[in-house]
Amino acid sequence: PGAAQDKEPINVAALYNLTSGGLSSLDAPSFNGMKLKAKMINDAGGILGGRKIEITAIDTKNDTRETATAAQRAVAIKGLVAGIGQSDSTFALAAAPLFQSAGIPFVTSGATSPDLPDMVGDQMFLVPFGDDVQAHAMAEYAYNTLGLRNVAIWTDNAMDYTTGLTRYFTERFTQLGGKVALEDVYMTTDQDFSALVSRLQSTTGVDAVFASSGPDTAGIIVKQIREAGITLPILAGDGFDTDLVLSVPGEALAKDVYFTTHAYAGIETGPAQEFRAAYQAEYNTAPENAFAALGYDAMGLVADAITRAGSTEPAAVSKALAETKAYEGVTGTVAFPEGKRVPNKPVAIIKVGGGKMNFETTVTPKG
Amino acid sequence: MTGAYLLSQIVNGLVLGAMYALIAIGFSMIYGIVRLINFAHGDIFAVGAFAALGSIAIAALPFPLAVLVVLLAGALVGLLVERAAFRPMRGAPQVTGFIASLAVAIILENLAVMTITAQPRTFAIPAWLGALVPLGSISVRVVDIAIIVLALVLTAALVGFVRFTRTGMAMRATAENYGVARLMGINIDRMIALAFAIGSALAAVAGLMWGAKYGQISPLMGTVPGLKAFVAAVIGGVGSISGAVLGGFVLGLAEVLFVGLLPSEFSAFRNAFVFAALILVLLVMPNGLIGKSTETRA
Amino acid sequence: MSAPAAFLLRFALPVGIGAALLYAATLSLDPYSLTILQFVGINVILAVSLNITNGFTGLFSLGHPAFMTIGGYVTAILTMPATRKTAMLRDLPSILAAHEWPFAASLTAGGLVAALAAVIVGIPVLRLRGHYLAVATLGLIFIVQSFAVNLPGITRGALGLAGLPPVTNVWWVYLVLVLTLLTCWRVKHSSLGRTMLAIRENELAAASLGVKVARTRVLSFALGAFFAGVAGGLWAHLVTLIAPGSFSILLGFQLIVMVVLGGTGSIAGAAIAAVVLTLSTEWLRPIEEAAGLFGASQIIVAVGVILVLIFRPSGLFGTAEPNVFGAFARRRRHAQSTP
Amino acid sequence: MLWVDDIHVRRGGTHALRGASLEVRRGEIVALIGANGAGKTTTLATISGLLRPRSGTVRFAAEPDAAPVELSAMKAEAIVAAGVSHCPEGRQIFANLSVAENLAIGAFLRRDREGIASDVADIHRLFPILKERAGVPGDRLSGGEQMMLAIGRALMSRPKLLLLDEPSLGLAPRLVEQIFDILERIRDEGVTVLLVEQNAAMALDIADRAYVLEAGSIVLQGTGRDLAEDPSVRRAYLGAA
Amino acid sequence: MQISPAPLLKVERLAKNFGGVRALNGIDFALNEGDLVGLIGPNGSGKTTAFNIVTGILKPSEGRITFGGADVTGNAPETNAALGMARTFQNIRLFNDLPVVDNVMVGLHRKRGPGFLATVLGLRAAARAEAEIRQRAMAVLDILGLSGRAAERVGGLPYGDQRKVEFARALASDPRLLLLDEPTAGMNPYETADLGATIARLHRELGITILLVEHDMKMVMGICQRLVVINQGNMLAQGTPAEIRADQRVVEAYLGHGRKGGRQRGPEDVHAVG
Ligand SMILES: Nc1ncnc2c1ncn2[C@@H]1O[C@H](COP(=O)(O)OP(=O)(O)OP(=O)(O)O)[C@@H](O)[C@H]1O
Ligand SMILES: Nc1ncnc2c1ncn2[C@@H]1O[C@H](COP(=O)(O)OP(=O)(O)OP(=O)(O)O)[C@@H](O)[C@H]1O
Ligand SMILES: [Mg+2]
Ligand SMILES: [Mg+2]
Repeated sequence: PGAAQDKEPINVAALYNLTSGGLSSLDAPSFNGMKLKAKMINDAGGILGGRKIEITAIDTKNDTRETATAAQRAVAIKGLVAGIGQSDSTFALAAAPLFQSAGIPFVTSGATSPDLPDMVGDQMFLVPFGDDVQAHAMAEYAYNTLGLRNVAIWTDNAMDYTTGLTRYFTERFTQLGGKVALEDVYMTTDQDFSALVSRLQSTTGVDAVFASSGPDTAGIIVKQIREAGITLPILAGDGFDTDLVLSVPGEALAKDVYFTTHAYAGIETGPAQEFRAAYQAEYNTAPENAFAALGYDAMGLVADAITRAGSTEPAAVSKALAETKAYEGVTGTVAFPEGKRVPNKPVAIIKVGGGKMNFETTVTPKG
Repeated sequence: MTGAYLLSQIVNGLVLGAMYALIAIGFSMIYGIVRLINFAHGDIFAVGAFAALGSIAIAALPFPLAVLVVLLAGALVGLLVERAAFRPMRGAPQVTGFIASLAVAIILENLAVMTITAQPRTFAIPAWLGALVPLGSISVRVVDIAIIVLALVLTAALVGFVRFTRTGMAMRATAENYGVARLMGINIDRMIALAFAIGSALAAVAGLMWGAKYGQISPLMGTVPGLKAFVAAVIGGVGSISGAVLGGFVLGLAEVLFVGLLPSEFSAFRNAFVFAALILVLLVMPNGLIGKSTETRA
Repeated sequence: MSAPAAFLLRFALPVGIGAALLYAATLSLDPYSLTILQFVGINVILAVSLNITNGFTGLFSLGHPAFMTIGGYVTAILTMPATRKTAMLRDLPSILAAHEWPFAASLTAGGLVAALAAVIVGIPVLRLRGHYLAVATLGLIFIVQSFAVNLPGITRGALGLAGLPPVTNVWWVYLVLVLTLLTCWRVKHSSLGRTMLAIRENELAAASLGVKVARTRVLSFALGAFFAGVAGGLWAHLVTLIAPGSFSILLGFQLIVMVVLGGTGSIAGAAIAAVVLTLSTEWLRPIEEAAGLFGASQIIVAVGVILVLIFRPSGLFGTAEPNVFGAFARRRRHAQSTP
Repeated sequence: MLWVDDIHVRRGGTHALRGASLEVRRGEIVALIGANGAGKTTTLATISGLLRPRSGTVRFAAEPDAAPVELSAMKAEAIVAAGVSHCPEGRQIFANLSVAENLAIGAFLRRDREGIASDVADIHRLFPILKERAGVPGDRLSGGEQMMLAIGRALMSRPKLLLLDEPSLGLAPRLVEQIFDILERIRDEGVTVLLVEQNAAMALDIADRAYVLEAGSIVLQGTGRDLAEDPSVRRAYLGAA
Repeated sequence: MQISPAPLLKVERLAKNFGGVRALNGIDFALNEGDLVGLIGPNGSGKTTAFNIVTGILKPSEGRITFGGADVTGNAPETNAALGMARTFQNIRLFNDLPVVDNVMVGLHRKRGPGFLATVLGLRAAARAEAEIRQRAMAVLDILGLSGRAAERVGGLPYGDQRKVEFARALASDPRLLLLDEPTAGMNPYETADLGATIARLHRELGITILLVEHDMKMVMGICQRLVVINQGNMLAQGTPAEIRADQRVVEAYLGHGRKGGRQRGPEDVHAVG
């Protein structure tokens, strides 16, 4: 191959729900993060000797059928190296099998069901930790560090992410000897939690609330619980990693909230800070939620694998991905344990208070 | 279950119901005159919320002035939409307008997503609106009271307007038969535009109140409340303003009480229960709670 | 014309030509275009069958997605390999869990269960009229979705059933499509269809002529639901996944748009609108992707819909069928009435 | 005061009026008769602005010395304001407005409260049932009662020119007589009337002049009496053998 | 009253309240097989209401209706239609978007329409039944002189023709009892006389029992054997046309004395005008 061919772009597909409501408030930041990383790589001269990354983005419109056809279009792109996208397992499952049968790796930036690789096959990779990891981490932190014994759990039943989170949290928390005193559910589109709040208020013997929620309802939940005068600690997963948790309830009410997230929140230095600054500069807004960072890392991880593979052959890239041992991402160091394609990543625990997100501690799962 | 618990659930239901009612009044207003199920209503509601955000948070207008801006913004968008999408197909079958309103909704939503993204935003309100007012064994926020009062006052005002003023009567005549209304000397274009302006302004105010209550707004926030308002309007009896309000309260109460009074395992079935109950209501009263019997003379 | 010759001309010949075209398509199209071809077919099935309920009988039903969900889940559960069923779906009755059904039987079962649901729901609910019915059928979508979300032992909850066997192909889709069109065409151009239209136009007068209004309404609702159920099954095995949110209210709206755009009551209109809308949405994608303006394609389609309605407020064809077909039908009628 | 000149009107696929012309003079009752589908209703609807002619003109002068205005360029509501009131075919009562409101809406463009009140009282005297049923929704009235309401409503705008489309439709014989008496009275009070009637005999009897419309054009005209004696009219419209 | 052992339609003490309005206040009449009876009365006297109750569209407040010996009080309209009642409506109710002939065909579906399965499977029997229905509908349209407009959309027809289509539609269903509510409203005297003659002929030739509401006295008196007069929901009189014409109460309440000093109006005295 001549020099001209060497400069051919590297094709990566992005499959995100960008319109039609639903997950677009998660997917759009993720997509922005991904684009940002690609731009930064390209501005720095590209990879594989100056080849630029070219993203073909397809809007999957919050529709599993659109996702499936988008995947078909994506895998048909000539020279496609990998696909990136989706923040919920259901959608990842609509796309990934088509990449699997085409033999092209699919890296999900936001879907966190640890079973995904088993369900899809060897081309399926996760950038975030599995829900089991963060839910276990929170369960342990709640039981051991905070000394909580009885929790109420609120679950968004409309997403696989949140139902999974609840499952794993309950599993671990009860294993440790804790009790679930109350289980309540809602749907992503709900805005009014007054009925759940009243029930929580009238349930005795609850030490804390575990809110298994996505970013859209995170701030509202905190606001409504606190407005009712309930001071119980609120626990959550990375769905709470959004500014809304601070700004919607306001400084006075946003306190005693703990959530697990990727190891960048609350860190004011290093790649995390660099990412935040770049994001702010590019989009004129702070990263909206954790998914922005995850999209950024998904792109970075793929680029890293391509570099290590030294090739744009999907099979080689896939192999390199599987062998990732220490990719330094914004959301922590990604390492895939042998034969697993869910990364071993540290879980950060953040405490909200005083109008800020305060980094508490990091838990690294035993992989 | 304590009395306070039941009372607080009822208050919750009333406040939620008042929100639905606020949205549903405008919906019913437009339906009543134009026989149009305006699915873009929920999006105008969102427009109102963002107009409020702009005028309170960005332009730092005092609250009453912000309300005025929101009213105007809503009316303006309503007029624009009426002019562009509905007036050209006047006289077409009802369902045509319904489809057009869906198209308008899609346009507004996608424009919003393209320009300001689908991200939820924080909606901060003046502190006095968030203050607590004790009410027997429980306490309620000023904003909640404001919402209920606003819903009731607006209903009374609108019902009075439609029922007792000359313009209101002309609007009702227009609703029935454009041709004959014109034969009475009524400028039906003006009546329809007026209905859109009022209905949309009300939706916009509802958006403001929604933001004030929940503290968070997003361009797509109107979809579900819009749908619920449609349901509320129908439960009450389509086209009836007081029916819309009643329907809103019934819907809000039903929703909260279902979740609140049944064991929590059932709260996942919230929407299913609410809809099943509403279907039951409709089966008993096929024309809604205040709906006129459609038994026509043969 | 002799009977076999007439049959050849009316039925066998077009089907033969269609089959040949499809065969050519399977050979020449890439997988993506083939999939789109199938979704076009499924949307035509949906729009045309919704047209029975909404177009012929004038029932304002938004419930198609509910019946698709029912049909889709039933079909998916039946076709799943028995081993996966027992492992994944704990609450499934053992008779269902033990067997793996052939696709055709599963599709039919899906359709029948959907139709049965329509009958059960329809008998009380179809007493409602107009928007009241719209709300009730809207509620049906929520209710069915609630069950899909909250019966994880049968449906696997929000995650849905993934990894279904990819058995749907062009042949299945277009076989069902032909059956749907044939049924709708026959119904419309029959006494039954005429009573449906009569109910739509003036219920009281129809009742006074002895038309069994309630029964005919339920029948048309169930007929529409049957095809919706079958289409749901085809859909699920094309995407190889079905989740509670797969068939949303939005889809219900899109289908109504197709029916209205085609002309309420016009079979060909609904079919053409379904084809055009599905394809135009797909064709506009590259434009928005190139521009990075996601949502632009939907805006363009929506503006197009408004423009069509401004210039043709009763849809493309009204209740009538376009001329090619119309002339055809008239000729037949003539042939029959002048023996 | 009204000049309809060579108008062509299409309705749906039908060429309903093909060059119809007629004239109404101040203070007259003019009858327009014709078979089903001849275009009588179409003629009235074109005058009142509900339909637009393809070609031809409709001119109207409210006052004797005023310059005629071109009605076919005006909106229906402006035509009412100019003094033309149209009582449409098939009654067309506002079903959800009460009987009283149906009357009130007829006076929509008027502002003189007392005048309106006294006109309502007059109409109640003409049709007492409308007073009895004042609060009832319009569609609850019987067919004949609705006709009375429609006529009353048309009168409420105090028109200079009243267009009536089959006012005797569905009325009991006694009431038909009453309606025709009322028409004469209205005329004597200075309202000009253009009357479309199937009851040709009575129409021709009270009409000062009359036109016969056939297939969209005027085929005969003359005084009411002349036409009533015309053999072809008698055969076709009066049911005489 | 002529009492035969079993009248086809018998209405006893029929009453109806609409909220505060008592539209019918206990009326009684009966029709024998083969009768042609006129039901007349001032506007608002309750004629249409009586029709609506007999056919099942409204439920009576009081009273009893028997049809063919069976009690049909409160039946649904489709049940009564199946028993052989057919009607026309005072405010025309046609299937506006359908062609004229299809309007008439709907009336034939109940008796002759093929079943659902036969239709969907495209059985030959279904096609035959369709053709037969169409032929019959055309035949009925022919009687009323409408076969030329059979393919037109009925909503675009002039008022008078729409009335005829309604009549044809009711007639096509082979009714035992035909209830006509002002079938000639909107027709000119010539057309009215024509339709009257048609009704009389159909009655004579087919022996259909007919109950006719009509304000055109010339026609009613000309073709009816017997008249029932109601006034403000009450029975006023019953009898032959001659008896009714002579009944002073009927003249007072309904017929009137003629305009301008008793000059009788109507087609027959056009001469007098000249
Ligand atoms: N809405 C319509 N659509 C299509 N054609 C129409 C429509 N209304 C009327 N026509 C046609 O226009 C022609 C004139 O109708 P018009 O109603 O003016 O007649 P008319 O003289 O008033 O008859 P009638 O005595 O029955 O009221 C008729 O041929 C009729 O079929
Ligand atoms: N649904 C209803 N609600 C209230 N009042 C009604 C209703 N239907 C009829 N009425 C009243 O009942 C009385 C009888 O009405 P009906 O229509 O039977 O009269 P009719 O004899 O047919 O008169 P017409 O000859 O004018 O058609 C009228 O006074 C009418 O106002
Ligand atoms: Mg006419
Ligand atoms: Mg009547």
